[in-house]
Amino acid sequence: MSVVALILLFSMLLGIWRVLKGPALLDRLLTIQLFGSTGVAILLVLSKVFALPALLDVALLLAILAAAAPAALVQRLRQQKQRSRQRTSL
Amino acid sequence: MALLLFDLVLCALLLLLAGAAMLSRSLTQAVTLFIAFGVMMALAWARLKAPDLALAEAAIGAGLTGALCFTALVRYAKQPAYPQPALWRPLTFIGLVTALLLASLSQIPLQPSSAIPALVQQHLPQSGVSHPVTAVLLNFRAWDTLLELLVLLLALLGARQAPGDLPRYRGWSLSISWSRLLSPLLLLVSGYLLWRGAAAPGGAFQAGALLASGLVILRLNQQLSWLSWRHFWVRMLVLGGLLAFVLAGAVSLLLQDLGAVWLSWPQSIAGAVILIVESFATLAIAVTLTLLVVGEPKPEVADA
Amino acid sequence: MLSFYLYLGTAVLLVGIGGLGLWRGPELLRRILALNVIGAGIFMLMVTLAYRPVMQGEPADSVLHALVLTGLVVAVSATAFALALLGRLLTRAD
Amino acid sequence: MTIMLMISWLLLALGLMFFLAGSIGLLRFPDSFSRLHAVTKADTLGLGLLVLGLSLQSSWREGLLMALIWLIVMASGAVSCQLLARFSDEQPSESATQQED
Repeated sequence: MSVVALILLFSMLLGIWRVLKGPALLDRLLTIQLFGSTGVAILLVLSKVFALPALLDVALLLAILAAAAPAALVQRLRQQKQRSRQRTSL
Repeated sequence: MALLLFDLVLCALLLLLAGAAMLSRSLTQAVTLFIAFGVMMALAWARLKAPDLALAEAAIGAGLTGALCFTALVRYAKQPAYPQPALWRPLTFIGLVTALLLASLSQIPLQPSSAIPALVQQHLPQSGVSHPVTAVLLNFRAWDTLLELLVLLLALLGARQAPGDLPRYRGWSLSISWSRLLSPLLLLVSGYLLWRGAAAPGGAFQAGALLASGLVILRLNQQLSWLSWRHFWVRMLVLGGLLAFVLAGAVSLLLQDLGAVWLSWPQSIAGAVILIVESFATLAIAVTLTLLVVGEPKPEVADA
Repeated sequence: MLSFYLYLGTAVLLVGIGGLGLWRGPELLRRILALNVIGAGIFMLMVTLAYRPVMQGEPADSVLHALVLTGLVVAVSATAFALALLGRLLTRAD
Repeated sequence: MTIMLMISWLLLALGLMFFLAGSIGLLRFPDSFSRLHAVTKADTLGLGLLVLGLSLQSSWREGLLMALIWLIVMASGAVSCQLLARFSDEQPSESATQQED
């Protein structure tokens, strides 16, 4: 079963290249999205491997937050653009 | 064998993310990498069989740190790019120190020699809860937790002296309704974590951190406008954790015989005291962290 | 056994990487991130030490776990405070 | 029992394939929007198959919890895909209006 976790981790490793390369901010945010969903999968598998049911709770928590975080972060980044626009109009 | 390979890839990922975050040219890239690093740390805690820490790290790393760092990025919006300093001098020095530290790792004994874990196991039945981490935090070392609540309060008071000036902005309706849809679930899961803390991984810190992430997300989507320091009851919630702790300490001092130690609960009501203190502490942690992360928006700024 | 030393080594290397970032900067925000990386390394050292009893089939050291849990929350509040100061600094620099 | 186990492993392998496909898509697709597509869709399906495979080997309570997790990830994949796409769509247009000012 830990082979499954290993392969999932490997697919995360592939994603890192995209953060480093970019080019757009969207690509970097996407990698966080990938880390969120793959992380949930790894936690589910680890809870089976170690027979630790508490890790399912961790996966639930990560799933909820990975769900909500991009929405909030995007709001903040839009503020950045608004701010720089205000600055240029002054 | 596969587990060892898993460890190897996990450690490589951690080091790669941390190193790239420190050395990358753009600050946005550094912040993104750091958030990914937080998710990876949660996986590492899960691997090292520390589910309590994995819960807290997932709540903090995936929710709060992201919001904090992106807020800071907004403030860096129009700063000129800094020149990249030379690398060789810090690299030589730090490399030398790290090599020495690595060499000294072989001195760490494989057998733990501390008697404290055995003591915890021995006194666990008298603590009022059956999960050892909660017993340590809320009973055996309640002093630490009390002082930690004080640290949180001090951080909030300090941060209030340096207010930011982020304008409000109108969110998309999709994002607003999505955050509204998620909020009951967040509340439910925080309550579940708090309740589970007595017997299984979970407790005030994890529940508080999760609740704080939820509140931050709602605040960033223009909800909960009452949640600010101006509101009297919000201040009471922030202070509530400390007050409940001190009150519980005083009451249990009165209930016990002379010579009882400060912050030791009478055995018969220990479970109830811990649950009450934890509930107030959860709310206090959640509200304090929320105020720390989102700060106070300017009263009114016209929409874009 | 091997995993134990692997995680110990990672912890030390994380502290080293954080120290490098702290020294080099150049932005203050990156220095704050670097402090967090150093913190993560130290927490990892403690959690790995707490893992030792697991290798003998006993439960992990709960005292160390409790300490690190306290540390995580204190670290995030300290970071938030530092970032508030940073925000103030950048606002004045404008 | 062994047939259940075999089905479970088959589902796990299928799920892994989708995860790997999502990552390769993130690496190889030519523009940001197709990459967005690859990550949010393939991973959701992969997680679903993984959950199905794992729940064949565990109790009904754990299976239920995992199904809930999958539902959340599925909904969030759809929503954050929309939000991220809209965000990146906004970027060029905003800089254009900025120049007009």
